[in-house]
Parts: sequence; C-alpha cells; structure tokens
Amino acid sequence: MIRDRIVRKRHLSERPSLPAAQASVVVEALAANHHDPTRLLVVLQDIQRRLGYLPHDAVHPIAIGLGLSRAEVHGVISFYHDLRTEPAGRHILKVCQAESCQATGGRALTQHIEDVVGCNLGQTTADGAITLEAVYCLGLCAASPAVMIDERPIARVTTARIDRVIDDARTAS
Amino acid sequence: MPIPVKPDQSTITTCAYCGVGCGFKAETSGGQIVRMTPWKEGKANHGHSCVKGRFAFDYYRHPDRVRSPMIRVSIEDPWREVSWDEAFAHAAGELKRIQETYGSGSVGAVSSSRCTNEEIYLMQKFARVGLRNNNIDNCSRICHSPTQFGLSATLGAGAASQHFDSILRSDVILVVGANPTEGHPVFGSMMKRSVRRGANLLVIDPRRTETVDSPHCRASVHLALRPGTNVLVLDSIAHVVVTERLYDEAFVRARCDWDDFELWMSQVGDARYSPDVVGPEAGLEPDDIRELARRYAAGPNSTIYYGLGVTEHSQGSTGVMCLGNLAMACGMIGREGVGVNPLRGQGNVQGGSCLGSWPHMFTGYRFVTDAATRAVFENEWKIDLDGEPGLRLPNMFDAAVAGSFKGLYIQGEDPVQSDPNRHHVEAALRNMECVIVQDLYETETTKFAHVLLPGSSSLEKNGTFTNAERRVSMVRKIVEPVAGLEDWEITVGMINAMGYELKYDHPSEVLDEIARTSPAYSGMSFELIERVGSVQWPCNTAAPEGTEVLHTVTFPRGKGSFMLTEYVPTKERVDDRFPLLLTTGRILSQYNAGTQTRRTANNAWYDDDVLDISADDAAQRGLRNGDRVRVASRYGETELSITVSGRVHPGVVYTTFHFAHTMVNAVTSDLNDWATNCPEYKVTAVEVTKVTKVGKVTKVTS
Amino acid sequence: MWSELRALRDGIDLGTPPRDGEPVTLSVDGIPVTVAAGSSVLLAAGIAGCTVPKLCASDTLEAFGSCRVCLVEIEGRRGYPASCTTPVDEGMQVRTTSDMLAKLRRGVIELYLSDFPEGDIDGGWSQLNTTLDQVGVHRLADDHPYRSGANHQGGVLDMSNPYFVFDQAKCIVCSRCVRACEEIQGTFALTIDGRGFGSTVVAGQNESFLESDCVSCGACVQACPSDALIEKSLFPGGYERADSSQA
Amino acid sequence: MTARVFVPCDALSVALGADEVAERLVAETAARSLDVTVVRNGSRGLFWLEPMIEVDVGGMRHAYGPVEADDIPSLIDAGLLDAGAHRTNLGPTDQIPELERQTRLTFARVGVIDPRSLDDYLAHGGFDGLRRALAMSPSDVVDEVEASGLRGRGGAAFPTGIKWRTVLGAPASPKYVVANADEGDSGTFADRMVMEGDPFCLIEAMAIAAHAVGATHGVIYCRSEYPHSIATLEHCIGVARQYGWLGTSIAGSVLDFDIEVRVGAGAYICGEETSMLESIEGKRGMVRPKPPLPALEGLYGKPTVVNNIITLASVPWILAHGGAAYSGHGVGRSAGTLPVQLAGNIRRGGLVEVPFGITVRELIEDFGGGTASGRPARAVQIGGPLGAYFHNDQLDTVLDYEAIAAAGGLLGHGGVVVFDDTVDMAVQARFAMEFCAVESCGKCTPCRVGSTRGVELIDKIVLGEQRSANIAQLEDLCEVLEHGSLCALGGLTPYPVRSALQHFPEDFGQRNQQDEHDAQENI
Repeated sequence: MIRDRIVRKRHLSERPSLPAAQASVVVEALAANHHDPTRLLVVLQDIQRRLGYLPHDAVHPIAIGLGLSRAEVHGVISFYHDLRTEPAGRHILKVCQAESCQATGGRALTQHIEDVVGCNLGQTTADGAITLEAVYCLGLCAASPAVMIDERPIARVTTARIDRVIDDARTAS
Repeated sequence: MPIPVKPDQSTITTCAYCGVGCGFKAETSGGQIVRMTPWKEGKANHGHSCVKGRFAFDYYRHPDRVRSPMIRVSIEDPWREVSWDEAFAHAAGELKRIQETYGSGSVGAVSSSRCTNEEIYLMQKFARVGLRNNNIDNCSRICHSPTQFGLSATLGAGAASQHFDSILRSDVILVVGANPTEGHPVFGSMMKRSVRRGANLLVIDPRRTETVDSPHCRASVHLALRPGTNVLVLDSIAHVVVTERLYDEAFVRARCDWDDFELWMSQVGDARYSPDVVGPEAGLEPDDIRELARRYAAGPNSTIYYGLGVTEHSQGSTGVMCLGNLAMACGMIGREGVGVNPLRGQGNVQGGSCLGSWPHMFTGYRFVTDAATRAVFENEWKIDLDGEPGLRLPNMFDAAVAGSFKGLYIQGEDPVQSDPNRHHVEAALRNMECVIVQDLYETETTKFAHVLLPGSSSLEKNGTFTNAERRVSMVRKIVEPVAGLEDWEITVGMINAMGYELKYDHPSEVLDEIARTSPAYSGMSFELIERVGSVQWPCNTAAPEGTEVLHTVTFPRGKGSFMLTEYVPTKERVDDRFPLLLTTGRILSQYNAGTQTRRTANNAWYDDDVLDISADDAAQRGLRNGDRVRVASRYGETELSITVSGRVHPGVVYTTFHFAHTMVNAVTSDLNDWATNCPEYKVTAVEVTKVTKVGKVTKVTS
Repeated sequence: MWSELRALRDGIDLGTPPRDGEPVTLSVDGIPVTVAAGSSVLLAAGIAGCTVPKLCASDTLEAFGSCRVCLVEIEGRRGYPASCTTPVDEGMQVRTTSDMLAKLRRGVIELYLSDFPEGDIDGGWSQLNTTLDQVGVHRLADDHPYRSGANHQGGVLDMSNPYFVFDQAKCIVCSRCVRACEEIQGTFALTIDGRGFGSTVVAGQNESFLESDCVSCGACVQACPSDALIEKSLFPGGYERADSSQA
Repeated sequence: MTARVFVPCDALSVALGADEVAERLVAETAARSLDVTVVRNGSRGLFWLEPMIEVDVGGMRHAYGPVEADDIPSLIDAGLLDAGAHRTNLGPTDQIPELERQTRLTFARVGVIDPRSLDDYLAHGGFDGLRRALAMSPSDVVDEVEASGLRGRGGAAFPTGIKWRTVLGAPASPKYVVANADEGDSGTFADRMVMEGDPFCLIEAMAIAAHAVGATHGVIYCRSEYPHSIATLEHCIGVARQYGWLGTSIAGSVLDFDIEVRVGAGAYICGEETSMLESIEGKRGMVRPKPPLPALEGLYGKPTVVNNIITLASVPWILAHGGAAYSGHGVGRSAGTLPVQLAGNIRRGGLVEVPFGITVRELIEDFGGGTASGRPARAVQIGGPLGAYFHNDQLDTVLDYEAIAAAGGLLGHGGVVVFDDTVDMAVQARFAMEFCAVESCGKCTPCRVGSTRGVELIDKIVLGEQRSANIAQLEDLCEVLEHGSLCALGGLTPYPVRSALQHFPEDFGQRNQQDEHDAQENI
C-alpha cells in the first residue's frame, strides 16, 4: 500500500469523534480505573465487555484519559488476540487448536465446524450468529477435544454434540 | 534507484531557529545541502532535533530570495538592482544627508536576533561609530527585554542560570507562560524525559497546552489563570511561601539582602495576596495555588522555566522579578537542578541582549552613561562616543510619526508584521526618508524600504550564536551567500560607507574585539569554541572554558535583591463589547513571522493561523469547527478560522502569529511593559463573530 | 547521569548509553578494559576495540535486545547472551568471536535478508550495510531455502511526510524508531502493530505519519539502521521502491 | 440430618455436564422433599469419571461417576444418599485406585472442599501455613522454603527459596508478589484445578510470600480462557478480605497485603514472566531482557516474586508441615511431588500428583490406561508445546527434571499429551513452528522471522523439495532459535521440532519420489 504525500495534515479535531453512547462507556471505564495508565488493558477489556468491541474512534479518548498516546493504545489492542476492533457475532465459538485436542481429532473437528457454520476460524457467519476463533488450550485437555462458546466450556466434543451447540447458537438471540 | 545520495561533505553548525541552538551537521553533495542531521556532540541537543532545524532548510534556496542589492527613491518606485558599492554609497549618503538636515539623532538602527553575535555587535558599532549616536535597539525588545530587566534587578544577570541538561537533576519543574514542546521542542523533549524519570511538573498557563498534558507527561498542578493575572498569581504563590514559612531562611540570610526580603515578605504576605482572595480573581482554585507553592518550595531541587507568557505583559518585568524573588526565597538557585531560566524565542536572543544592541547599554549590560565603560570602547574604536542613551525602537517609531526621525537601518527584522500596532509602524516607516532593510526576502517591511540589502542566511555565513543557556556555538558557512556577502560584511560595508574605516578578515576578529571589550566574553575565541565545541558565558580567567551554572557562590550584584512586585491590573479589560481575552503563542512547525518556515514544506502541518476557542464560547456564538470568524479588539480586527478546543477555558481565545496575511498584531493592544516597552501581546480583549464573506483586515483609528 | 548525554561522540555508536558508575574492569577477547558499572558488555567491547555487530542497539537508546546479532560468549555462563543487555561485571571474560557466534550471527542475518529488498543492499551506506559487512553476509544464495518465503515486501510505503519516507519493505522491526520517539522525543507517536511475524512499525493507529501524532522531529529517521525511514532529500529524483527483492 | 452431595464445579466437570447434574439433583431431591444440600466442590482430577458426584455417608465420601443428569432419578431410587448400589457407583472415593495411589500434598484439598467456603478451607488445615509463617521471621520463612527443595513448577525449575531470598534482600520498595496463572501449555490444567478447587490455598501462599519478602501487593495474572477460575478467585479474594485474611494486619499480624486479579487477553507469551509483567503494566506483552531479574526489577521496576500457581500452592503445605517433610518426597534434586497432567489421546485423563521418580510409562499405562482410541501410543509430548516429543520406546524415562533433560526433553509444567499411531509427526513439528509464529511477541528476530521460516521449511521438506538442504537449514534454524532467542518461546521451540525429526524421521520422508529426484538433479 502506498500512502501518498499529503498536502495538509488533517488534525484530530477535524476527524470524526465517538458517538455519545459509546463515549460515555469510555468515560465510565476510565473513571472506574482511576485514569491509571497501567490499567490500560483492564480499561480495554471493560469497554469491550460493554460495547462488544473497541471502536477505532475510542482510542483517542482512551489515550487522553490515561495520559498515553494513541499509538500506544493501538499497539496494545493489536497485540492481544482477545481484543477486537470490529463487532463479533452474537456468539463466539472458540475451537481449541492445541496439541491435546490435535491428538483427539481436533483438526477434523475444526474442519467440521467450519463446514457446518460456513466460515473459517477468525471469521463471522453471514447471519452474524457465530464468530469462530482459534484458541490455544482451554485447560480441558483431560477430555479433549474442547471448545468454548461464549463462556461455556464443552469437552469431549463430538460432531453430534457440536452440531447441537451450533444449532442452539443460531436460533438463540 | 533506491540508493540514497551519499553526502560528500559534512559541516558542523548551529541551528538558527529557536533559542535552543541545536548543533547540526550540514551534509552537502556537490555544494548543495542534501540534509541536516543533529550533531551528537551538540551540548544543547545531544543528537536530537525538531522539524524546523532538521528539515526546514529549503528556505535558503527559495526563489523569493533577494539576490541583488536594490535601491529606489520612493517606495512607490520599482526596485533598481545595483552593485554593493552603489547600494552602500547610496544608503550612507542618504543617512548622512538626513543627519545633516534633521540632526544626528534622526537616524538609527535595529539589529536582529537571527544574526550572529558578531553581526549584532557590528550593528551597534555601526550606530555608535557610523551614526555617532546610540539609536540602536534589537528585536528582543518585543520578547525578552523584561527578562533582562527583571533578572538583572533581582539576581544581577539577565540570563538563564542553568544549562539545559540541569533539568534532569530537577525534582520539581515549574513552567510559567511557556510551551516548550511547541516553542523549544528539543528542550521540551529533555523536560519530558525528566518528567518521565519522576520529576514533578507544575504549569502556570492560561491554556491547557501540550506541556500540561501529553503522553507520559502530565502536570501535577496546572494553574490555568486568566490572562493578565500573572503577577497576582505569582505574588499569591509567594504569599503561601511566606505565610506557611516555606522559604529557605538560611539561604536568604547567606545570599540575599535580608532587609529587602523582609520588605518583600510584608508586601506579598499581605492578605490581599492570599489564595482565597486571588483565586476568584485569577479564575483559580485557591488550593491549587497553595499546592503549587508547596510543591515548588519542597523541592529538593525546583527549577523555573518561563517564556513570553511572562514577559509580554504590561507587568512583564514585574513578572520576571516575581520569579527571581521566588527562587531566591526558596533557595532554588545556584546549583544543578534549580534556577530561573528564560526560554528564548530566537536563535540568538541571548546574544542580541548581550552584545550591546541597546540604546542605553554596551556589551555585557554596561551603561553608555558610564564614562569608564565608554572609555573602553573609545580606546578600542579610537573615536569619541555619545554618552546620552539613544531611542528605543518604539520611540524611534513615535519620533518618526512625529516627524523628527527619518532614517533606519533594519537588519533581518520585519517590524510591520512582528511589532505591535501595525498601523502605527507603517505610518512611521512611511514618514521616513531612508529605510534600509537587510533581509532574505521581501517582507511586509520592505514595502516601505528605499534600500534593500540581500541578507545571508545562517547557512551562508560564519559566526557565533548564544543560545538560551548562554552557550556560544559556531555558525559555519555551508554554502555561499546568494549575493556574495555575509551579513557581517554588509554591515562592515555600511560602516565604511559612513566614513569610519574598518576591516576584518574574518568574524573571529570581531569576537576577539568583543572579548577585549566585554568581561563576560573575555576568554571567548573561535579557537576555544573549535576546541571544546561550545562555551557558556561567563568565560574568563576564572572560568576558562565557560560556566554551566550561575550564581553558585554569589550573585553578580552581590546580595540577591527582593524586588517589590505589586500587582497592577492591565488597562486591557474585558467588557460587554469585548468579552473574550485573546492570547497568542507559537506552534511547532512554524517559526515566528514564518518568513522561513512558510517557505518550506512545514506548511503541511499548519498552513494558516487558527483561533482556538472553548466549546462554551463557540456554542454561545453559534460557531462550529472550521468557521471563519472576525476577531475584533479596541485596536483593530482580523479574520481567522476557529478550532473548538478543550485547551482553552471559556473566556479565553488563542491564536498563533505565523502568517502575515492574518495580521494578528493588528488586533493586539498598544499597551506595553512599564519598564521596557515590551508589548502586551498576551492580553487583548476581543469579540469573535461569525463571518460569511471574507473581509479584510482593518485598524480602528482611535 | 551526564555520561549518557555528554559522552556521546559523533560518528561513533557505542551501542548502549554510556554510564556514570564506578570503574569495572573486564577482559574482552583477552584485552583488559575498564568501563563504568552499569555499562553493557557491548559498550565495553567497543571501547576495547572489539567490534561486535549490532542492529537494534544505539548509544542514544536504552538497550533492547531484539536483533540478536550482538551475541557473545561469557566465561562461566551458559548460552550466548546479547552483549547489549548484559551489564559488565568485575573480572568478566568475554569472547566476541567464535565459530558458533559467527554461525549464529550469520543465521540471524539470513533471517533478516529473507525479508529485505535485495536491490537496496548493494551500494547502500546504512548501518545495516555496515553490519552485513561485519557479519560477512550480503545476500542469500540463489538457491537458499529461505527464498520465496512469506515477507513484507508489499508493505506500506508512506510518503505522507514532506521530508521523509517510511518504506515497510526495508523495515527490520528493530523498534529503534519507536523507542526514539518515546525515549528521545517523548511523543510516543509510533508503535508496533500486531505481533510475531506480523509485527510492523506503524504511526498512530496504523495511519499515515503525517496524520499521526508525529511531530517530524527526525529522531526516528536518525535511529533507523536500515533506511526504512529516510530523508526524501537524499533522493533527488524522488523515492522509488526497489523493484526486486529476495522474496 | 441434611445429606450432603458433592457435584464438582470446575470448568472441565462443567464442560462435561456437571451443572446440569447439579440442577437436576436439586430439582429431583426437592421434588421428593429430601433434605439434601448440594455442595459444589472442585474436581478430584479423575476426569474420565466426571461428572463424578460424591455423597457423604457418616463422614466417608462415596463416589458415583460418570453421572449424567438423566441418571439422577435412578441414582436417588438406588439410594444415593446411603451410598446405594448403582451402575455408576465407584465405592469410597479415597479407594478409587487412581486416587489412592497418588501422594496428594498440593492437591490434598482439591476436590474435597467447597472452593468458595472459607469455613471448609479452615476446617481442612487452611491458613495453618500462614499462621506459622507469621510467627516466623521473613528470613526463616525463606529458609523453610529453601529447605523444602521446592523448584518452580512453571517450567524453569528455579529454586523458589533462592528467588524469594533475592527479593527479600532487594532494598527497593514497594515489592510485589505475582502469581502466574497464564497456564497456556496444551495438556496442562493443574493451575486451573487449584484456582477452581482450592483458591484460598493460593491466597494463603501469596500472603506467605508477601510476608517472606516484604511485599504489600499481589497480582494473580489469569488467562482469559479460564472464566471459572477468574470468578472463583474474585469471590474468594472478597471473602478473604472480609474475614481479615487479606488487607491490613492480616490475622492480627503486622502484615498488610492485598491481591488483585488481572485477566490476560489471549497471548501465550504472557506466561513468560517478563512479558506478563509488561502485560500487568498495561502494555504489549513484549519480553524483557534479563538481567535485570524480576526479583530485583520486576513489576513497575520493583522487586517482584513471580511464581507459578502450583509452586505457590505447594508453599502452605511446606510451611504447615515443614520443608524437610516436603523434601522427603521425590528424588535427587527433584524434591517433593509433581502434579502430572495426563491429556491428549488417553483413556483416563486427569491429574496425578505423585513424587518425582515415576516413569512416563507408569503414568500413561498404570494411571492413564493407555490411549483413548485403543490404538498403540506412538508419541508423547511432555512439557507443553515447547516440550520434546518422546517416542513410544523412550517411555521408561523417569519423571524428574534431570532425567527428562538428559533424554533431550523438559518437564515444563508437567503436562503429558499422548498421541496414538495415527499421528503425523511432521504435522506436529510444523505446528510447533506455527504455534511459535502465532504466539511470538515479535521482539527478537529468531522467533519473529525464524518461526515462519521454520513452517515454510517443514512444508518444503514434506513436499520433498530439496529435502536434505531444507532439513539442514531447519537444523541450522533450530540452532539459531535455541541459542539466539530472547526467551524460552523461541529458545525451546526447537525441542518438539528436533525430537520429531530425530525420533520420527519416517514422517518427514519423501512424499513424492519424483519431486525429490528432480530436486536432486537440480542441485
């Protein structure tokens, strides 16, 4: 990608700002964390919990509120796989890709799940019902393979079992 | 090809932009500058730089450069290119004719802090031996003349007490009316480094500047005072120091005049300066004033840095004295990590102050009225000198308007854009019979000139600069001057043309002459600077390689003196017609009147002056981001675009002054510092209204 | 405190900031050298006259330890510590050259070269060129197994700043620019985006340099060892990305 | 009298249906007006039996499992509350062979008590260690830990006492205790079981550490994949504060100490201690170089104890029973017990706490019962994704730090993942490189670039492109990774790769003889 010479800088005040409803969530998260820059990750997690993701334009108020730069906040968001900059589907299905699950058919299970929901790991289904994510170990290795939907763990997963889980996720709101 | 050009030569020189005076390596290929890189051994910058010094050097080869001397009889006439000799002869002839007609005092000169120490020295020599009067002033009149006055009165030396690095040893940093990250960026970076290492930052500034709050650098106390209340607030801080007995009695008894101190205590200790009284008037929480005072006094090493936000007021000199008093009272002077330090705007403001371009002082701040000092120069110059102080620049303009002042030699300055009360300056210049301007480009001022001498940029000459920490560094010629002569050679040409014969082969000889005549520079020479890189004055037998920290044992004036600093409100007041206070400042990418930076790609960051206004004030006036507004004061009006900003409080608006067409100085007040005539750029009552049609700048005649 | 500022020398990069501590004597390749406590082995080696190649280290920045070409051997210690992040100890015996060190450095440099435009090496005069000379590897062999791997040669070419370009194809992700922006300038305008092989230097929120908080002080350009950040003025005909790459 | 029935609440039991079992049990006993309290205990770690419910009959626990919700009516019909006979009846819990043969020191309470009940904890010897520690000088506490021979269970196996002594001796303040609960290794779950089964033990351990080194603030850094652990810890920290086991003047002593839970955000590298400290400080989890040691310049640059959960959880027992009692278990320099986690393709997966000295084969066959698929075991990965693959014929290796290292592996966090004979070891080697590429912080070049090159090389090897040259390059790359990386992620990734290559060369064989032939021609 080529970023051409810009004749005149567009300053932040000239760029879009965060919608009020989201801005108030940011303000509350900052206040709850005492504007402490060492709590950046906690702030981001709080905001994501409430908004479902971290909007691009939230980075500036977060940075200002914590006495950090936008680049630092962006760097942190981009480092952690849990943090997302786009909204996820209504349910997040994490499918373990690690060795214990590999040893018990995890690769085939992943393929099956991708086929059934119709998207790959890291993607969201067209109907917005499910986001598939790779996860490396859920700590359920004594009964692999394992998945986690939202915060519900499921172990010793079979294709029949996961089909029911996916069906439920698609029909539930 | 992706392979970059490899420079064939590299020359160490000093940046001419701000008062930090960074060391740079000018790298050339085939005689053209291909880049400037910061010099790691530069003692002011240690290898760091800012966008101006590092990149904004293309101005030197801009098509707008004046490339030949030019003269004209009337300012209505077109310019006529002439030889240097003809230009000198014409200019000198005119000045002599005027003196014969209107008297010796009818002409004068003004020097520029953009020029080298040697050139500034030669300008005052031009006035004194060429014009045979003391009508010589310099541009620090409009910025830091109160520093000279206020610090001399309290400490005895009108200069920064510290070296820049000293701030790394500070526990508490008090910044007053300055925005180093924009105005003195390389020093600003050092300040931020100190804050990141744990120093406590205190800021007094009407605006929430980047210095107040930026990543990893947040002021623990910010006094966002109402513009114009500096002295009131500083006195209130002193009040807390006195009434809570936070002062360093041992230091004061040992180093200062105790009687002065007691007098001062009784003044600032009065209830009228209590934070509870001052807070509401200055728009501050009383406890914030107390907190700042306590933190400053607690140290253990507290330092003060201040800028034009202190000096450019009707009580500018008083404000500087407040700072000197405060530092002495708390014992925060005379070692690393403490001190009182002006942040100088231009590359050589300190040099401009030191080198005698004053109507009342020779080099080293010695008075022309003093016969012994005069004798030093009479002996050196073999000529009798006038013992009467000359005219200050504003007085020259007043006299010109009145008809008694008719000729002026201006070195590298643009008073029409920079000085207050633009219409008054224009009228004065229009009334003159010979205005000689030596500059890189045609400017607002050259419109009124009769002789135009092509100046040389700092990349085209040899000499020295003295930065804001008193550091004298080498300026070296990288490329040939466009019109063949370096600025110092031009002034020498003018002096000769005036009939005083003199010859220097190299500016080092001028510095040698300065050393012979000026105690603080007595040890200074090009050889020494070449050898050690740069030298902070005083440099003499006691300090053969210069002095980093001043006032370690005594003050130059002996005992430190506490000056009384009664608060006198400015006459500039808000009222129903002009309910907002306008204050001014600069931004990083542009420099002063912008004559250089506007001729570089730095315009990519800011291509116009913009008015910052609070959301409340904007809403009340139905204004939105980007709207064009008319800014009107009692003195004039102009048009600007606005930015709705959280950096200014309601009631305050702010703009920069880098772009000629906005003519911000048409709006600013006529008021000036009681002691030095430094204009009150920082406080003007204005009203802001939306405009739909682009109008033009006008000055209200009053 | 002053050494880190005042002991810097033009044209010499000691690798890590000079320190003010008490004298410590060690030996580097058998040469005794005395440096201030708190100094790095890399700095001591340089003062002893033993050149240790480096890429991510600079005496204007705190040691970082990412490039792994300044590895050395220390008597009595396991492995091959990075000399930039290893402080000197009294009596320490350091070896800066050995077959294993040469092999490791070559191995690391090959990894760099596997994601660097080949056409930008010959004739270049960046610090990377110096390091390649020191390690003795300048390009991957035509049949080198690392060729044709994943790379960043199609990455961002940022021309937005009037004075310098940022060409991701030449970025070796040493973070010197990011650190210079933080430690020297104090603006924190740059960061690393992503992690692992996907790590890239970006301004702001992965935006153009001009629109980011960058104040164009030049510290990043000064710090860049591989000319990924470089002045436009050095390209009189305009900057063009190299068309051939090892990738 | 109220009958007590235990239904585990740990994440894996829940993942196997424990919540449904508990709900059904409550509903069914209520419907029958039976006086039953359902207690949610931790898991005993016998996961092939989960959900395993227990009933307390006259002070003895009887187990049933695996139980499904639909089994509840028949269980009650069969006299569950009196330990009646049922298809799922396992007899007295303590006599289940796989449990009986363990030496449960660290896990003594896990699965026995209600993890959220402070009373339960106190009734089972809880806070005895802290009480004893508070009566001792900090230096004596460190002595006791040193005497136990306890070594870090997170992977590096550094002697815990020495680490604590360094922090105790550091002059700077404040000091911190950080519990590393970023248990990211596949095949490990011991930390999770402690946090979900005996969380007060971790709190007690951290308080002991705080007293020993002079710390005032503790942080538990728990991975986000463990929501049940996080909820349990948050609850129990609140309870501990309420009852004076955290906060000021703990247990009437001068100790002031509090704990905060910080949650990870999906980064394996944050299990590396310096990366974790960066993450706690709100930054990108970039590995810091060592020195400085975290013990001297750790969290916020201050002296910091960073210990793994199992390491910490071993401490209260050591303080309560004495270091000598602990070091009496184990062999050689591997003192005490190791909670081994059996995972992957194994019939009886779960947690086995045994003294060091058992062989891998005993673990897999005697405890684990062989593979779950019933096919022959072919490879065993010990020590997580950075651990070596052991060949089936190496399984007589003794499980202690030194023996495993001598066999070219590392014990890591004690995870054992079994693969049957369907495994393709080239795929596993590739995954090791891929995992490194996915989880690398990106700081050092060997790991940042080398891991991706490693994946590419293995792909080429598998395709038979210039096989020998690529294998040679892969070996060189492994050397650069091992010796040139900044931290253990890059440094240890060669372990699984090389061991796969060494022990299973046939899996890296020529898939396409013609390609190889062509490639050879071209050289």
